[in-house]
Parts: sequence; C-alpha cells; structure tokens
Amino acid sequence: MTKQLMRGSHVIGEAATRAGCRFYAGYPITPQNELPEYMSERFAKLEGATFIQAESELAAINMVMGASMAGVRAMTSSSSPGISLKQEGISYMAGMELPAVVVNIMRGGPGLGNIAPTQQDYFQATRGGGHGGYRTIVLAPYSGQELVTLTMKAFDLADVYRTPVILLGDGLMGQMMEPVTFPDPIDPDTLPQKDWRLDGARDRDSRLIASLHLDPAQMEQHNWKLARKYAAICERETKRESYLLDDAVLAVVAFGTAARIAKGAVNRVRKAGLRAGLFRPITLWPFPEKELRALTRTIKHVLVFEMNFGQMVEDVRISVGEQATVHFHGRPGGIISTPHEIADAITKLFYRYKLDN
Amino acid sequence: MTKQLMRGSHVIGEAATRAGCRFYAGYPITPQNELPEYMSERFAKLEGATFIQAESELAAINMVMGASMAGVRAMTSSSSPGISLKQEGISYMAGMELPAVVVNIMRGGPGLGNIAPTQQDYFQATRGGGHGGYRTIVLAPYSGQELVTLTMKAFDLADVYRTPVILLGDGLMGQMMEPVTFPDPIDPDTLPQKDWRLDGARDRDSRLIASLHLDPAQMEQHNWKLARKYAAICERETKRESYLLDDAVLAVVAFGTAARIAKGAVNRVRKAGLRAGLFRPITLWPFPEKELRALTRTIKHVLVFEMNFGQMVEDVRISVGEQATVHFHGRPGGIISTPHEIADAITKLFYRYKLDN
Amino acid sequence: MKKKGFIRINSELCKGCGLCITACLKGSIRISNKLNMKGYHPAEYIENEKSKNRKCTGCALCAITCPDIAIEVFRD
Amino acid sequence: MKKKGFIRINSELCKGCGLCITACLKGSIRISNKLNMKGYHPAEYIENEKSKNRKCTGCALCAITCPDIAIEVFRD
Amino acid sequence: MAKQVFKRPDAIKENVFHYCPGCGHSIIHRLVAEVIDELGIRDKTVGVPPAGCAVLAYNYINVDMGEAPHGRAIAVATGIKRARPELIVFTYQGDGDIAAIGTAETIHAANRGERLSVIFVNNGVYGMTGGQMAPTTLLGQTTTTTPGGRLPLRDGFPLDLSQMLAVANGSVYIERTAVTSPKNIIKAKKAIKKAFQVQMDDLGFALVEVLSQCPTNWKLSPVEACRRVEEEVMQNYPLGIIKDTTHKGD
Amino acid sequence: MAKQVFKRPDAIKENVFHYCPGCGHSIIHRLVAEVIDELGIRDKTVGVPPAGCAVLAYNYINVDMGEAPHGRAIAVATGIKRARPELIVFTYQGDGDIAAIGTAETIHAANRGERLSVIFVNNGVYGMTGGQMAPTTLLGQTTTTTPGGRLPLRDGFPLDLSQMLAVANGSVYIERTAVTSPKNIIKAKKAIKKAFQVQMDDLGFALVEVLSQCPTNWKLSPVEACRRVEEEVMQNYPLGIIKDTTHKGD
Amino acid sequence: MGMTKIIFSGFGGQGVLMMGYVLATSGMYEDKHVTYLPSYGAEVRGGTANCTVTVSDEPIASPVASFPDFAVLMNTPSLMKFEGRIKTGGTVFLNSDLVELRPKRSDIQVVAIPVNTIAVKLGSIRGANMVMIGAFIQKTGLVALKSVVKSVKSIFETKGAKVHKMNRAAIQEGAAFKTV
Amino acid sequence: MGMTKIIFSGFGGQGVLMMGYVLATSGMYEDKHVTYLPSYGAEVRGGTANCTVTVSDEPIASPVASFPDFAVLMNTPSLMKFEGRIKTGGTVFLNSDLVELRPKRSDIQVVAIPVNTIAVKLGSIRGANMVMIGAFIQKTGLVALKSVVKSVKSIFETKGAKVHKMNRAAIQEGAAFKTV
Ligand SMILES: Cc1ncc(C[n+]2csc(CCOP(=O)(O)OP(=O)(O)O)c2C)c(N)n1
Ligand SMILES: Cc1ncc(C[n+]2csc(CCOP(=O)(O)OP(=O)(O)O)c2C)c(N)n1
Ligand code: SF4
Ligand code: SF4
Ligand code: SF4
Ligand code: SF4
Repeated sequence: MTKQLMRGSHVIGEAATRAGCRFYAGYPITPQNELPEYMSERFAKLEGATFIQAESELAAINMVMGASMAGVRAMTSSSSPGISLKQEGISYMAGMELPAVVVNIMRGGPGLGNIAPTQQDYFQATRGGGHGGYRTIVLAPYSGQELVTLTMKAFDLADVYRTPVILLGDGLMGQMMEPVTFPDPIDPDTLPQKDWRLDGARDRDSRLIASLHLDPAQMEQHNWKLARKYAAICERETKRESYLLDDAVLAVVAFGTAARIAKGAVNRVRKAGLRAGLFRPITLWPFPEKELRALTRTIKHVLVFEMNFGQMVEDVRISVGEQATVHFHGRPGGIISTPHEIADAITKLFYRYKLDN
Repeated sequence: MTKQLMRGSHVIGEAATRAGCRFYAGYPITPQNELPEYMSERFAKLEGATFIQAESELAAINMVMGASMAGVRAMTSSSSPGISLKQEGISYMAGMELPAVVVNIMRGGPGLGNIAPTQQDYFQATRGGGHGGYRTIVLAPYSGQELVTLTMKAFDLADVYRTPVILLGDGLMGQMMEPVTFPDPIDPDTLPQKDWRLDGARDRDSRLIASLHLDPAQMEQHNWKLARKYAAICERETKRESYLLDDAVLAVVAFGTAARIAKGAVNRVRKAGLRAGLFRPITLWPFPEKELRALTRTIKHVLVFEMNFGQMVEDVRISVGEQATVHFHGRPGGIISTPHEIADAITKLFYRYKLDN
Repeated sequence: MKKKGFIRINSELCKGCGLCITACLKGSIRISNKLNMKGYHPAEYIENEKSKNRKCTGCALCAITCPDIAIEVFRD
Repeated sequence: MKKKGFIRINSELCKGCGLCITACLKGSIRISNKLNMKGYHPAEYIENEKSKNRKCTGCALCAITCPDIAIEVFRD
Repeated sequence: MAKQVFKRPDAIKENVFHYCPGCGHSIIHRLVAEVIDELGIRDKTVGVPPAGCAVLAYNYINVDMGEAPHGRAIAVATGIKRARPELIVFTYQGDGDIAAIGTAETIHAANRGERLSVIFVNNGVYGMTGGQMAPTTLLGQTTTTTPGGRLPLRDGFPLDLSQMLAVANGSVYIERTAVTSPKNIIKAKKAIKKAFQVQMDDLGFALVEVLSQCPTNWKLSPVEACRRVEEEVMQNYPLGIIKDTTHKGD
Repeated sequence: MAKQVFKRPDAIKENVFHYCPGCGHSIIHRLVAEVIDELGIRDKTVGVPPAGCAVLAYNYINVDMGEAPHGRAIAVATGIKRARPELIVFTYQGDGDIAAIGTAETIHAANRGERLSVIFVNNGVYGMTGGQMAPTTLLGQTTTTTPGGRLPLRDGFPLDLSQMLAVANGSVYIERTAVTSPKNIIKAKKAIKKAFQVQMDDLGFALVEVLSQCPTNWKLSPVEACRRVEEEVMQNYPLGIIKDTTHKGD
Repeated sequence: MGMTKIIFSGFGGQGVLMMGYVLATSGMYEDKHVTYLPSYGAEVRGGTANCTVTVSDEPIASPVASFPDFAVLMNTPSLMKFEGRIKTGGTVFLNSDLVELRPKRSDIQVVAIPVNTIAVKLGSIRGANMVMIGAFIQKTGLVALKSVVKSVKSIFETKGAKVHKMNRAAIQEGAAFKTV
Repeated sequence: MGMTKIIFSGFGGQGVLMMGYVLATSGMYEDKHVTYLPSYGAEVRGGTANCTVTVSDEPIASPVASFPDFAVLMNTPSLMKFEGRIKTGGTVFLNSDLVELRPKRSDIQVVAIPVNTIAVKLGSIRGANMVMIGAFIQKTGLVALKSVVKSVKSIFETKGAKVHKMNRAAIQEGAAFKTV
C-alpha cells in the first residue's frame, strides 16, 4: 500500500467508501466541508452510491435513517451546531436500532462559536444529546491513520450492534494532512445480510421498523433490551492506548487532538526524568473505565487535558473514584495548546505533589 | 389565597404568567399540549402578551430567542423529541447568555417512544444536549405546588444568571391535578431593566447579541466567563429536600415523580422500622453534590431510583465517591412504580447488607 | 332487469358513524338501537338478503364510504 | 453648463474589483500599478480634481457601485 | 349465486382501525391498499407513516414500513428510495406533519423531483395531539390553540401547500381530492393510483392532497363533518388537479 | 465650493468590509444603511444577520443586532418583533440560509404576515462555507458539491423561493432586484426602502430578493461575475415585482 | 380513613372525567390531600376514558392506582378492563343500565345503579354521572355530600341556576338510591 | 535534525499552500513524519493564506507552529503577521519583489529572493512559488531536492510534461540562487 498525503476529511470519506458506505447525506458546515465535497465527487463516479446535499442537517440525518432502513451502509457528517440539529434523528435511530455513522468535526461553541478545533461536544456525544437515554458508541481518532481504521471500524460496530456510531474529531483532525495508507475496499455485497431491512415484503410478512411503543411495559422491555446491548458494548468494545504508563506516577488522560499534544508533553517531561504517561481513550463511550481504574494501583495523580472546560473529567472521576486525585487542564475556545504548555502543567503537578522522589 | 385544583400543565402556564412571562412560542406534543393551550387562551386576554403556535419546535425556540433578546420574559415548552430539536437553539442562548425558560414534560423514548411518564432526558437536560459544553439550570418539581414555585423561580434564575433554565417534569406532573395556590402576579414593568436588551440604539451605541467569537482567544475568554458563572451557580443555587435522613442508614435518591413515590416507600419501610430516608435533588444541575456527600458520614448505602435505566446514578457516584455503595432501581418505559415496589427494593437492601441492626 | 344485491355489516367493526346511511341511495341502512362491545350503535342493514323485493342494488357505495371496512357487498 | 465633479478613492479601502471602472461612462478611473497594503491593485482617479477640462460629472455611478464605499464624490 | 363485489383489500391487515368514528384516515388507508393491490406492487412497496393520527398506519397497511420522526417522512422516504430505487416508496402524512414541521423537507423533495408518492391528509387540525391549529386550519376556526378562532394576524392564514409545491420544478403531479362521498372517494383513489403510477414511470414527485374529516376535533358528527368539508373547506381548498406535467412531451 | 454628493451613510460603521473584492454583500449593506438613514429609523431598528458571509453584518450596519442560528433569522426576528412591535425589524439572509435550512421558517413567517423586512441575498452558492451548491444554484453550474455541474435528478432544480412566498397569504410585497450596475443598484435600494416602509405601515410581510455576485466562488472576476448575473442568472430569476398587494383597497 | 383510590371509567361523553374532578374538588374543599389523574393521549381516542382520584389524610405519594379501593364503571368495557385490579374488599359501582355483566370476583362488593334511567327521569341523560357521584358519595362517605354539591356548583358556575338545580337534584337522587 | 516547523504565507493566488503541500509530500517520500495544516475557514477570505508544515524524524505531537523554525513569506502582510513568532535562530525567506520591509529582529536570519522576477524570466510569474521552494530547500536541506522534483511531478501529474519541465526549471533556478 502506498502512502498518500491526505486531508483528514478526505481520509474519512475514502475510508467510509472502502468500508462499503454507499449513502451519504449532509449539509455544509465548516470545518468539515471537505468531507461532503469529497463524497460528492467520489460517489458521482461510483456505481450504486448516493450523495445528497440535503436542505438541512435535519433532512440529512433523516435521509440517512431511510437509507439505513433500506439496509445500506450510510453516513452523515457535520460540525457542532449541525450535530445538535441531528439529535432527534440520532435518538430515533438508537431507538429503532438502525446502524449509521455520524461524523462530528467539532468546532468552538456554544452557539455559532468559531471554527477552531475544540472538544466541547464530549457530553453531547457520550451522554446522548437527544432524548430517551440511549447511548451511541463514540470513537475519537487522533491521527490520519487512525481516521482510516476508526472510520472503517465505526461501520462495523454500527452494523454489529445496530446502533449509530459517532466519530468525534475536530477541525485539526479534519484539516490536517498526514500520510495514510488504506486497506482494500470492501464490496458491500459481501457484507452480512440485514434480515431486518425494508426491501419489500416478497415471500415474507411485512416488516416494521419503529420506535413507537405505546404500551409502557413494551417500551420498558425494549429499553432493557437496549440497556443489555449497551452493557455488552461496555464489556467488549472499550479501546484505549496506554503510553509509557508502566512506571508512571502520573497519567495524563486525553483524547483526539489533545492526546497528540499530551503525548508530545509526556515525551518532553520524560526527557526531564519525570515519570508521566498518557492514557488515551479511543472509545469515549464506552469509556475505558476499568482500564483507567486499574492504573490507580500505581498512579495517584491523573491530569485530564481537554480542549473544553471540563467534561471527560467526570468519566475520569467516576473511573478512579477516590483512588487518585484528578486534576484538570482545559482550553475551551480553539487555542491549541503546545506540548510545552502541557509539559508545564505536568511539571507543576510533579513539583506540587513531590511526585519525583 | 384560595386553593385551586389544577392540572400541572396549567399550573406552569399560570405560574409563568404571574412571573411576568409575556411571550410563549411552542409546538404541540403530548403530554404537554395543555400548556400551549392554556397559554393561547391566557395570553389572548392579556395585554402585551404574545402566544405563537410555531410551525415547529425549531421555530419556537428561535422565536423565544428573539423575544429574550428584546428583553421580555419568554418561555417555550415541549416533550422529549421536541426538546431534542431545540438543542441548537438552547446552545445559542447559553452562548449569548439569554434568559428563557424551557419546559420539558418528558415522555418515553428514545425515538417516538410513548407518552407515559419517564425521566429519560436527565442526561440531555443536565449535560447540555446541544453542542459547546454549556450548562443549563435544571429544576425538577415533584408536586403541583412546587410547579408554582419552581416555575416562578426559573424565570428569576434565568434573568439573574442570563441563562436558559429547564423545568423538567413528566406526563404525570403535567397531567395530574392537585390543589395549588398562587402568589400575586408580578408586573413585568417592575422587573429589573435589562441593559443588554435590543430595543433600538436610541441615545446610545448600537448593541450586539451574538455567540460568534472567531478569535479563539476571545472564544476562550468567553467560555471561561461562562465557566465562572456556572461555578457560581453550583456554589449558590443547589437545592434539595432531605426527608427523614437524620437517623437514616440508607438514602433513596430520587427526583420529580420518582421522588414522590420514593417518599411513599420511605414512609412504608419506616413503619416497618427500617431507617431509610429520601434525598431529593430539586436542582438537577447544579446537582447537590456536597449535600449528598455530607450524608455519607452516616449513610453507607444509597439507592438511586429513576424512571429510566440509569442516568442520575452518575452524579450520585461522583458525589459519594467511594464513601457509600450506590445501588440502582430503574423503570425505563413509562410504568410508574408503586411505593410498594420501591419499599421492596429498599427492604431487600436492608436485608442483603444487614442494615437493620 | 335491475341489479340486485345485499350487504353484510360487521357490527363489531362498525363505529356507527352513519356515513353509509348517507351514501345509500336506497335507504337500506339505519342505525341500530343496540350497542356493540365498543359502545357504539352500529349500522344495520334493513333489508332481508333473501327477499326479492329488496331495493339494494349492490352498488357498494356504502362500502366505499365505510371508514372501517365493516361492510361486505354481494351482488346476485 | 455641464456639471463638473470629482472623486476621491481611498486606496486602502479599495480591493481593486474594477466595478467602478465599468460604471464610469467617462473613463475617469483605472486600476493602479501599485499594490496597497492588503495586496490589491487599487483603482485610481485619472483626472485632476482641479482641472477645468475633466470629464467627471460627479454623477456618483462609481460610488454607487463600489462595494467597499471607497469612493467619495464631490460636485462643483 | 351471490358474488362478493366489495371486500377488504389484500394489502389491509385484519386489525381494527383505532380511528374515531367517521375519520377519513381509514378510508384513505383502504384506498392506498386497494391501489397497491391493483398495481400488484405489495412486495416492492415501502411506506413511511407520519407522527399523527396515522402513526399506526403500519398496523393496517400490509407492506414494509419504516417510521419517521414528525415531519420527516419525506426525508426518510428519500433515503429509502435513493438507496433502493427499485422499491416503490410512499409517505402518508397529516397536514401538521407535512405542512408545518415538515415544510422544508416537503418542498425540497418536490424540488429535487424525488420519485415518491406522497399522500397528504388535510383535516385542518392536529388530530393526534388533540385538535390544535394546523397550518391548514380555516380562518375563524376554533381549535384548542385558537380559542377565539384562527386570527390571521396572530395565527397566519390557511396555507396552501399544494399550490406552493406546484411552483417547485421537480413536482409533476399534484391533485387535491376528498373522501366525503362515494364520488369523491372514487376520484381520490384514481388520484392515488396515478401518484403511484407516476413513481413507477419514474417521472418525478407526485402528491395527492386528500381533504379529510376529523369529526372528533371539529366536534361534529361524521355526517356533519363531511358536509363541512364540502361546504366550507372546499371553498378554501378547491378540488382538482393542481399540477400535471406527466404528459409533457407526449 | 465643491460639495460632497456621495459619502458613507451614517448607519454604516467605520470598519473595513471583510468581503471579497466585488462582492455584492457590502453594496447591499450600504443600501440598507442608506434606507435606514433616509427613513430616520436607526434608533428603532433591530437587525438579524444570518450565518453566511454576512454573519458579521453587525460589524458594518450600525443598529442593534441579534445573531440567529443558520436559517432561523426570521424566527428570531419574529420573536423580537412580536415582543416589541414598535421596533423595525429586518433580517439579512443568504440563499442557503433562507431557502435551504430556513425554508420552513421563511414560508410560515410569510404566511403569518409577520411585520418584517427581509433582505434575501441570492448569490447562487454557499459563500461562507466555500462555494457549495445552494438551492438557487443554476442547472449545470459547477460548485464544490456539484463537481460535474448541478444535475436535476441528483441535486434538484433551482428553487424560486420568492415565487413560492408569493403563494403565502401574509406576504404583501416581494420584489427581485440585483446589484450588478448603478441602475440595478438604485432599483434595489428603492425596493429595500419599500420593504421597510411596508413594515412601518404595518401591512404585512415584505421581502426583497437581491441577485448578488460571488466572484470568489464563481471563480470569475467581479466584472465577469456581474455580467454572469445579467446574462445567465436573470434568465432563471427575472427581475421585477413578484407580488405587491400593498395598494389593495386603495 | 387513610388513603383512598378511586377509578372512574366509561365511554368518552359519559362524563367520567367530570365525576373524578368533582370528587377531587370536594376533597380539596375539605382540606384533604387529593390528586386527580386523567388517562391521557392516544388512549383517549375512541376507546374508554378514565381517571384516577386519590383522597387522603396524608400527602399522596403516587396518584396512580394499581389497586383502587373503588371503581366507578359506566360501561361494559370498563368493567372488563378494571375488574381484575380492584382491591380485595373494594367496591365496584356499576351503571346497570349499560352493564349487564357482573364481576366474577367474590372478594369485592358490587353496587349496581340504573343511573341512565334515573337521569332520564330527572330530565336529561346527561345527568347520569351526577346521579352516580351522589350514590358513590352516599355509599363511601369519602367526603360530605354538601361538599359535592358545593364543588359542582362552583365548577358549573357559569352555566347558571338551572343547571345547578338539575345537578343538585341528580346528586340527591343518586344519594337517595337504595342499593342492596 | 529532530522536528522542524515551517510556515508558508502570502496572498491567495501566490501558491503558498502548494509550497507547503510540496514540502510535506517530499518529506513523506523520504519516510519522514510530516503534517500539513492549512489555515481554514473565514480566515481564508480576502486576507492572506497560510499553512504550516512539520517535518520530523519522530511522531509529531502538534501540527501547529507557535514558533516556526522557518517562515516563507510571499508578501508584506505576511511578514508583519509572522515576524514576531519566528524562533530565535530561525530563518525568514522573503519574496523580495513584493516585500520591501525587512525584519527588525536581529536574532533571525533573512533570505531575500526576487522570486517573481526569476519566475517571469523563466516564462511565467506563476512559477514564483516553485522558485521559492527551490531556494528554501537548497538553503535548509530539509529534504533532498530530488524528492521535491519527484513530488512536484506527481502532484502535477495530470498537467503534462511541459508544466513539469517548467516547474523543474523553477525549482532548480531557485536552488541556484545565491543568497548573501
Ligand atoms: C418533534 C415532534 N413534535 C411534535 C410531535 C407531536 N405530534 C405528533 S403528531 C402531531 C401533529 C398531528 O397532526 P397532523 O399531522 O395534522 O395529523 P393528524 O393527527 O391530524 O392526522 C404532533 C404535533 C412529535 N411527535 N414530534
Ligand atoms: C446549523 C448550521 N449548519 C450549517 C452552518 C454552516 N453555514 C454557515 S453559513 C452557510 C451557508 C451560507 O450560504 P448562504 O446562506 O447562501 O450565504 P452566503 O455565504 O452565500 O452569503 C452554512 C451552510 C451553520 N453555521 N449552522
Ligand atoms: S350496496 Fe348500495 S344499495 Fe346496497 S346498501 Fe350499499 S349503498 Fe345501499
Ligand atoms: S360507514 Fe361503516 S362504520 Fe360507519 S356506520 Fe356504516 S358500517 Fe358503520
Ligand atoms: S382525531 Fe380526527 S384525524 Fe384523528 S382519528 Fe380521530 S377523527 Fe381521525
Ligand atoms: S465568498 Fe462570495 S459572497 Fe462571500 S464575501 Fe466572497 S464574494 Fe462575497
């Protein structure tokens, strides 16, 4: 496989196509316009693939809902405000157990905010910004190559668990070019048949895909079913990277772009002899709770670094309980911290808590 | 003040009117239609008050945004799916620091779900279902009379902190009639002037209300300002009811409708000599974390009861840390537990953990 | 010879809306005094399906109008 | 007597779009060879505002067209 | 031997309709089912019901169905149709669904000429939620949110969605019908059939508006409700073909 | 003594426009400001800018302004106007804002006859986000999401929003103008003035569509862009009054 | 008397919600704790309407009645729906004009009243619910009859003296009805 | 040589993004770690365009350059914007045809090249960015000149041999330019 220098948004588009995605509907919004633009061109040349520039994010998510009902691998993408508009649709898809991939290239907020890279939609993504208490799998790539693997994985997870999967990046992930290689494309016809899809009741009873459960007992049953599914996902699908944690006395916890920078910071302080490491959740939901908890046998200080004013810090607190002290460093507006800045924050903690002896 | 037997939705409408609300925009959805219906009639007869049945929830929240910009106390209401559609607007209002009251009479979900009472939108309400990591104050009434006081308080909090406030109820709260009394109505003209409102730049510079902050440094500054405001709210505005907790060895934590039932259950088990009490968060955000934490000096078992499959349980875990064991009982579909059922759940815990000796 | 027909009304499906009565040009249907299980007074066919003198032509206008598909129509 | 006028172009506001040149029926504006600070070649008024022979009538069509309100128009 | 000349269509399930007595919805359901039977397309048809009184349409019409959020039926249907163009896809929507919250989706699908057959049931109120004003509510009409009658200054005018859709270039067939009498019902069925045929012929976006009665929320008997449609509603929404360019170029 | 016959309007701030060279937006801004000056309503006017290239309109037009989410300017403006009917409220919106994501809000505000003056800038693309297709994009036109040109079957037809709004009963004045030449600019200003006047006279919903040039995304020089508007765009969107019922009953 | 839960059920149009509302208002006038909970939403359409009233001396936890003490059932479907849920020792009030069936359970009491007949005799079938509430109050003593008369008067305040007179007569007639 | 960060900046149309892209691609061909980050969004409109390239022997943490090692500045506003951010000891490459100003800082080196003039001489001003990249590579040695030629060839693959020839000439001419 030859390496290609490719913009993050394009990488997602190409990876999705190779994962067998054949339906894309979206609405422009910076900083992810290059993704629909890529899809418009890619799908124009690909037999059986549909690109629709929808009239709105609402229309887009609902078109994806329809395509998913028809059994096709489908994707939509947007950035923060547009994702807010898709919450109703995501809730419906979670309720109807419809697979789809929803890409959120986060920007500054709340409101119109700006288009700089932030991680301010962590809660929305991991707690289900829509109604009804569903959950969505959330994947947080931190490099061009991971955009390839996680985008493709997103489609698989969506199909296996019949649930929407969110790929959560930021403007830096979307705009940055890095060398990437792609695996061979998957032929959608070779994917497992979806025996629930709507394709006309030929030689079988008619099918229904619906989230309406007027009877509370039936609704409750359905929700316990979802709860069991979510428990299974938590059991099986957590994913994280551990970096230099074996001998560490302090762990930085960061995801996505922030984790890149944190890694650079860890490398820096390591050079100064400080035993810090990086714990990088790759799945934000399910959060790698147990794995983080396990670290607290040796690590008593955790520095959460997020490009917001503190959201994942709650998951970290839940994970470590009272076994470690949780510190927080945040940049909530699109300023991208330097590794230097984070290294400073780490160093201060070593100094304040005398971790280096 | 004479008592009136009134339906919850109407109580909210009347309380809002008496709090000086003069703008309502909404879109019908069960189980809260009686609220817009009440407003349509009430405002038709009230000079200077505007009722609009909007073409959608999106339009409604944005109309409320406009009315709020103009300095008028404004409200919208909906139920779960409709609230999902309002997430973008709520995010904008949080970003622009615009006061408003948003009523969510929750129903079953995800998706279309059903119209039975549930508490499945706890995360959405308390974590900000929209983008940008803002927070909204969330009030959870549990009786007709509290619908009066909390609705009126919601308008005050919204104005004081210039932030949207969510009143979170369910179909039971909305449909049930209880006797209530109302305080005298407030004349909107006597409310503190809003020196930020848009009313024409007469003898002053023109004003701007916007959430756009293209410069990341400025966006960050704005977000730290919001963060400070949120910290102040957490400091000052938590509210909870403690019921029979002084000598308790187990606390049930429940809000809204669930708390009513839990209270009945506590009364039941008390009769059997079990020392259980009820901790009822009235503000869900800010969550009464310290107050709950303080209980763990004497209480080592906490039973969270929610009409969902587990959301507030996270806030409880964060609050009690490892000082108490957190148990959960949930009904996620609209079945309303009986006090009996919860009493059973409490009793089982007493038995299992030998709490009664 | 004029066409003859008859109808059968499923009184448990019928909700007594009366639209069939308006539709029937022959006046062959009326509302019954009885209540069905759902609490409606169903429509009833006045004529005897065996009678030679019945006016019902089997035109099916009643059935076309019936919102609850409560009427089956037969023609000789 | 035909009306006379003149214009002043703020070359730092000007983005060199050239619309004023099309608008001017008298040919009194052209694009300059110089770059302004923003990197545009601004428009320049060809005539001398003191000259009696200038063709500019002060009709303001250029200013009406200018997207950047870079032109002020004067009339004698 | 007596021969049965009218019976339940094959494409209608056995379930008892949950609709109120005299409601037009179940008539229209039956017409859709009859058309599906007659065109022989039951095994390649997919329906998208609305949020509205007809939310349970899948309990009655015996084809594959996928539920849409309120107002988004056409967007969902677009997704299905584009993903599998060989299917025949229809939506079934009330006036609140299609002409209020779903306005944008409706107009843009028509404008794109999506190959869909849209059944638009105009009963002038929000039936399911208890009789609030709909965009189509007549001036002066009392509903639960227009207690003194619809006032144009506060509540706007009756919206003629079908006329607006006629402006969209991608719509090829739009007709307004009613189900107040056998005659109208027969015409409505013809129109519905044509809307499906237009899709099968790949011509463009087709919509049939059906004026329907909501006796419950109008607080009229079914017979009075039908009369109201004929005497009042049709004044504002006259029946007939609003757009038909299917024969262009013949 | 020479007398200044053209200068910056009072209602325009000193800031340098951020728009591209030759962009129509800043011309239209100036026209709005001139109208506000001439009507003497600066101190009771509130504007609602869009998400779009004109998102920063508040940096230029010197009146109170409140930002709306993309497409919701008219809903926000409705809230302001209904809350304080004594204010003069206008929105300023691009074609993506008003005719795609904001379709429903636009149509229903027109239908309710909201007392608003709406400036609808039709430049046939999404300028701010980098030149994607807009609902108004012409057939065959290449944009970043229609790489081979707009195809009706995939992308739909150019949408004539103004014509649709004319169907709504609450709209009283709709005119289409352009800013390609001094003559057109003068007409556009007259139309904008009338749209404000209609609001001041409490007559109903008024909208001025302005065909504008986006040289950047059309990849044309400003002069070529203006020529394209006149030669191609106006073929599809002819200038003129589309609806004017303001003199009804005179 | 602790906490009492009552379900009222019948066809839409029989005034069952009004019965519940009257009872709850009457309880309120006596400064009791009361809740009134209508069934709502899709359930209402076509089928039966019902509501649940709780009257209590202490605060009411749940306004829902899984096992009501009393059920006032105005038609046959209501009996079929609720028979199984009535508390042992509880009482069913039946509109015997419309309900021919009788409960199969032997652990509950049955009070059958031809309320339609009585109401028609009094002038209008629309008073049937008032007849029933009179009988119900007389039998259960949940609130005083005069509270009921007072609450009905205030509820129908705008309807004028004639309606009030009819209502009062109906309530009294119901209260006077001798049940077995 | 660790990690090197370079900012390219100029007017839109001067091909500054292409310069960055060429450098990053060349680095990739040499199996270095590279990132390329364009400035995006509203910033692009009207004003200057710029991009940041990182070339490194180890994984790259942040693709952003707070303090770039090198800055390639094609016009005066770019110099004004970036002068303050260049690392001490760093080097500024200036298009001396357009930039008359010189940095005031004494802790950075300045390489001034009349790339417009050279490009025009070679046949088209549009080659100015290629001239600059040639000079930049020659001076910094970040990648081999032949990698640059190779990457330019592949990037402009569809443009045919003539364009390639012109580009190669421009790069070589730039590389040959003798700076002080
Ligand atoms: C997002 C959202 N908003 C509101 C509702 C509630 N709702 C369901 S159906 C409906 C309107 C029904 O009216 P109409 O479409 O005219 O259909 P009808 O019931 O009259 O047939 C509404 C408002 C919903 N389910 N989802
Ligand atoms: C909910 C949401 N979706 C998308 C965007 C991104 N966005 C901003 S402006 C715009 C369209 C701009 O086009 P148009 O309205 O035609 O105005 P122009 O820039 O051409 O003047 C889009 C899609 C957004 N800000 N919010
Ligand atoms: S078939 Fe015709 S004639 Fe016979 S009952 Fe029906 S409508 Fe009347
Ligand atoms: S039309 Fe049907 S439902 Fe109505 S009365 Fe006649 S048979 Fe009964
Ligand atoms: S409420 Fe109206 S539309 Fe709904 S089922 Fe009843 S009659 Fe039909
Ligand atoms: S992109 Fe187009 S619309 Fe936007 S400022 Fe530039 S020329 Fe104007």
